[in-house]
Amino acid sequence: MILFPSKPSIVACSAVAGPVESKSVFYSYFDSVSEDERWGQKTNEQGHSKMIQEACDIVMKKADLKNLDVDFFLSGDLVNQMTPTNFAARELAISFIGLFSACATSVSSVIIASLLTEVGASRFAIAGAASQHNAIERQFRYPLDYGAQKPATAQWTVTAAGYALIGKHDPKLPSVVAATVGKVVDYGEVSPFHMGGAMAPAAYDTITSHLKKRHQKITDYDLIMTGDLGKIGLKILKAMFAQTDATQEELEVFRDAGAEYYGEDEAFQSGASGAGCSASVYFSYIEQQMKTGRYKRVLLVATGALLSPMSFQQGETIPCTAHAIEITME
Amino acid sequence: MDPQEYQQIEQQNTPPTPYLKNCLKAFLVGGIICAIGQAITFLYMIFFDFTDKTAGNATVATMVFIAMILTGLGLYRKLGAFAGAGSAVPVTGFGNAVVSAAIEGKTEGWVLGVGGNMFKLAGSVILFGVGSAFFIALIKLILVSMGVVEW
Amino acid sequence: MIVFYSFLFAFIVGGIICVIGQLLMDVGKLTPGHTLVILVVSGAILDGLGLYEPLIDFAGAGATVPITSFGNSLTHGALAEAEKHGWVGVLTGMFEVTSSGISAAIVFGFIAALIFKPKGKAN
Amino acid sequence: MKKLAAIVLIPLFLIGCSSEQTIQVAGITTDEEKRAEIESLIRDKKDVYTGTAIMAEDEVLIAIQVNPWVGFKEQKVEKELQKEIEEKYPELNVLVSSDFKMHWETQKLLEEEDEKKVTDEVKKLKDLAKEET
Repeated sequence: MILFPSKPSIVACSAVAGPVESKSVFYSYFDSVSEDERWGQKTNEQGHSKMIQEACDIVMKKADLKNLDVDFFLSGDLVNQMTPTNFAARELAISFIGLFSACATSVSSVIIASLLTEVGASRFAIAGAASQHNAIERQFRYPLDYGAQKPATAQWTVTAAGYALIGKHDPKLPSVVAATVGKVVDYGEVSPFHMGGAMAPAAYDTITSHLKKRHQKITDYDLIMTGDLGKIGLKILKAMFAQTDATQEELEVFRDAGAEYYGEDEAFQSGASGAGCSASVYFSYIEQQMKTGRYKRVLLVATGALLSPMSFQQGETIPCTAHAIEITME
Repeated sequence: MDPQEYQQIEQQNTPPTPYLKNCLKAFLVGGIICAIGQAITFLYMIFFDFTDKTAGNATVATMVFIAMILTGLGLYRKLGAFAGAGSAVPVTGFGNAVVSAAIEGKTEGWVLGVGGNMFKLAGSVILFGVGSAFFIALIKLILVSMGVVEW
Repeated sequence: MIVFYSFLFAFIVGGIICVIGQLLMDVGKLTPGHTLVILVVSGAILDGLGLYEPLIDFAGAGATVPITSFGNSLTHGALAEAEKHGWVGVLTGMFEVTSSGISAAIVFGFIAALIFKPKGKAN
Repeated sequence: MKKLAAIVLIPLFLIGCSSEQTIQVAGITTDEEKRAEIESLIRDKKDVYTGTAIMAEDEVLIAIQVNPWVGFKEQKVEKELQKEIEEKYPELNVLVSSDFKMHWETQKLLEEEDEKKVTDEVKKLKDLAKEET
C-alpha cells in the first residue's frame, strides 16, 4: 500500500465515448460522444488514437492548461504495443510513459501520476486509459462480422477514453490519499469469454489487502467500485466476500462500472469491459458525484486480465491484476 | 481462499450453459439454412441444366454469396450470436468466416491485410479438409492393393 | 410429395449436423475453429467409408450444405483419382480436388472487402 | 404447435405406409411387349416410388425416385436396375438414373408427341446425367 501524505488532487477529468456508448447509463456524464466509431479516421486504430487526443485536449481545456504546462502523460490501451496511445502521445508532445495493466491501466496510471506529484516531479500529469471496441475485439477474439455465439459471461469492450489531470492538493477537489498496487493473481480460468470470473479473485485480493493495511472496514467507504468485472464477475466477488462473513450492508457498498455501463440491455450480456470502461466511469461519473458531495470516500479498484490472444491459444490460464486508489473529498 | 474453493464459488455464480435451448436454436436455424439450400438446388435443377450432382456446387456457391451479403450488412453476426453452430456449421458459416476476416483486413492493405487475413479462421478447415482427403485416399489405396476392400 | 420430403429430410439432417456442432462447442468446450475442423474430418472419413454419398441421396442439401460436405467432396475427388491412376493418383488427385465452397468464399471474400466496412454494433 | 405437428406428421403417414408405385412407360417406336417387361422390372423394385421410362428406339432413359425413407439406397437400386435391364436387353442403350432432374424432365417428355424431339431430348439428358461436376 502507498500513502500520499500530500494528497494529490484530481484537477479535472474528461470522458469521451463512441456511438454505441450513447446507450450507456453514464452517457450524460461523458464530455463528448462521437457519432463515428473511427472519429473520422481511416482505420479503427487511428480513430482510437484520435479519441485519446480528444479526451486529453478536453481535460487540458477544462483546467485551462496548454501542453507545455503538463509534465507527464501516463496512459495505455489494449492494442498491440499500445500504438494508439503512443501515436496520441506523439501529437500531444508531453513527456510520456506507456503503461500496460490491461483494463486496470486507468488506476495504475493515476497511481504513478500521484507518486510523481507526491515527490514534486510533476505539477500536472494526465493519467488514464482508453479502448476502442473494433480495434480490440479483432485482436483478442474474432473478426467483427464473424457470427460467433458468446456465452452469457461475455462482455462488450467499450469504445471510450477517460483521463484525469492530477495536480497538487486542492481541498475543494477529490484527492488521492492511498493506493494499492495489486499482485498478479491466477486461479486457473482459461475462457477469454469469462473475464469476470478470471478477474474477481484479483479484485478480492487487492481490496482485502488495501482494507487490512489501511485498518479499515468495507463500510468505512461510501463506495467500492470495481472496473469491469461485469454482472457475473460482481456477483462472484460479492460471493467471495460473503464467504468471509461480509454482511448484506457491506455487500451493498460494492458496485462495478462494467456491470452498470449498459444498464440491463441483454445484447451486452454480462456488461462492459475494456480499459476505457473503468476510466470513462471513474473520470466522469465518480468524479462528478464526489464533487457534488454524494460520496466522501471511495475505493476505485480497476481490474485487468493480463492475457494475449497468443497466450490463450497456447493454453495458458489468464493471470489477472487489480489496482486500487482511495479518493476522498473533504 | 484456494483455487478449488474459488472454482466452486465461480461455478455457483455463473449461469449454466443452456444446452437444450442452444441445441434447439442450432437445429432450427441449421435446418432452415439447409432447407433453403435444398430450395436453391431445386431452382437450379428446374430452371437450368443442373442435376443432383452438379447442382451441389452451384448451391454451395450461391449460399456463400448470400453469406457474403449478410456478413457485409452485419446481419450474419446477429444470426451467429443467436444460432451458434446452427449458422457456423453450414457453408454459409465458412463463407462468413472468410468474408468477415477479409473485410476486416482491408485497413492493412490488399496483400497483407485482405490476402493475409482471409483464411485466419477458415484456413484450418481447408488444411484439415485437404489433409484428411489425402490420407484417406492413401489409406484406401493401401487397403485396396492389399485386397482388404474394394473401391 | 417427393419434393416435400426433400425439404423435410434436408431440414432434419442439416439440423442434426448443426446440433452435433453445437454440442461440440457447448459440452466439449471447443472453439468454433476446432468444431469445424472435427466436422470436416468426419465428413472426409465418412466418405472414405462410403457412407456420405448415401447420406446426400437421402438428405440432399441437408448433407451438402453443412461443412462436412467439404471433407466429402475433397475426399471424393482424391479417391476418384486414386482409383483411376493408383499411387500417382493419390498425389495428382490432390491437385484436382475441388470444393466450390472454398473457391466461392475466396471470390466473394475479395468482393466483400471491396464493398463493405466492418461494423461494431451491439444490436 | 399442434397444427405444425399435424402438418409435418400427416404427410409422413401418407407416404410412409403406402407402397403404391407410380410407374409410367412411354415409348414411340417400341413394341408393347418390351414396354410391359420394363414396366414390370421397375415395379419389381419395391423401393421405387416413381419410375418413368422414356423409350426412343434403342435409347432408353429410366428415371426413378425411391421412397424417400430409403433415399440412402437410391444409388444401389439404380445400379441393380441398370444391370437387370442391360442383361435382359443387351441391344438397348439404357440409362437408369435416380437424379431428380431426370425425374422432372422425363415427366415432361411423357406428354411429348414429336418423335424427333423425344429422341434428341433423351440423348441430351443422358449426357447431362453423366456429368460429374
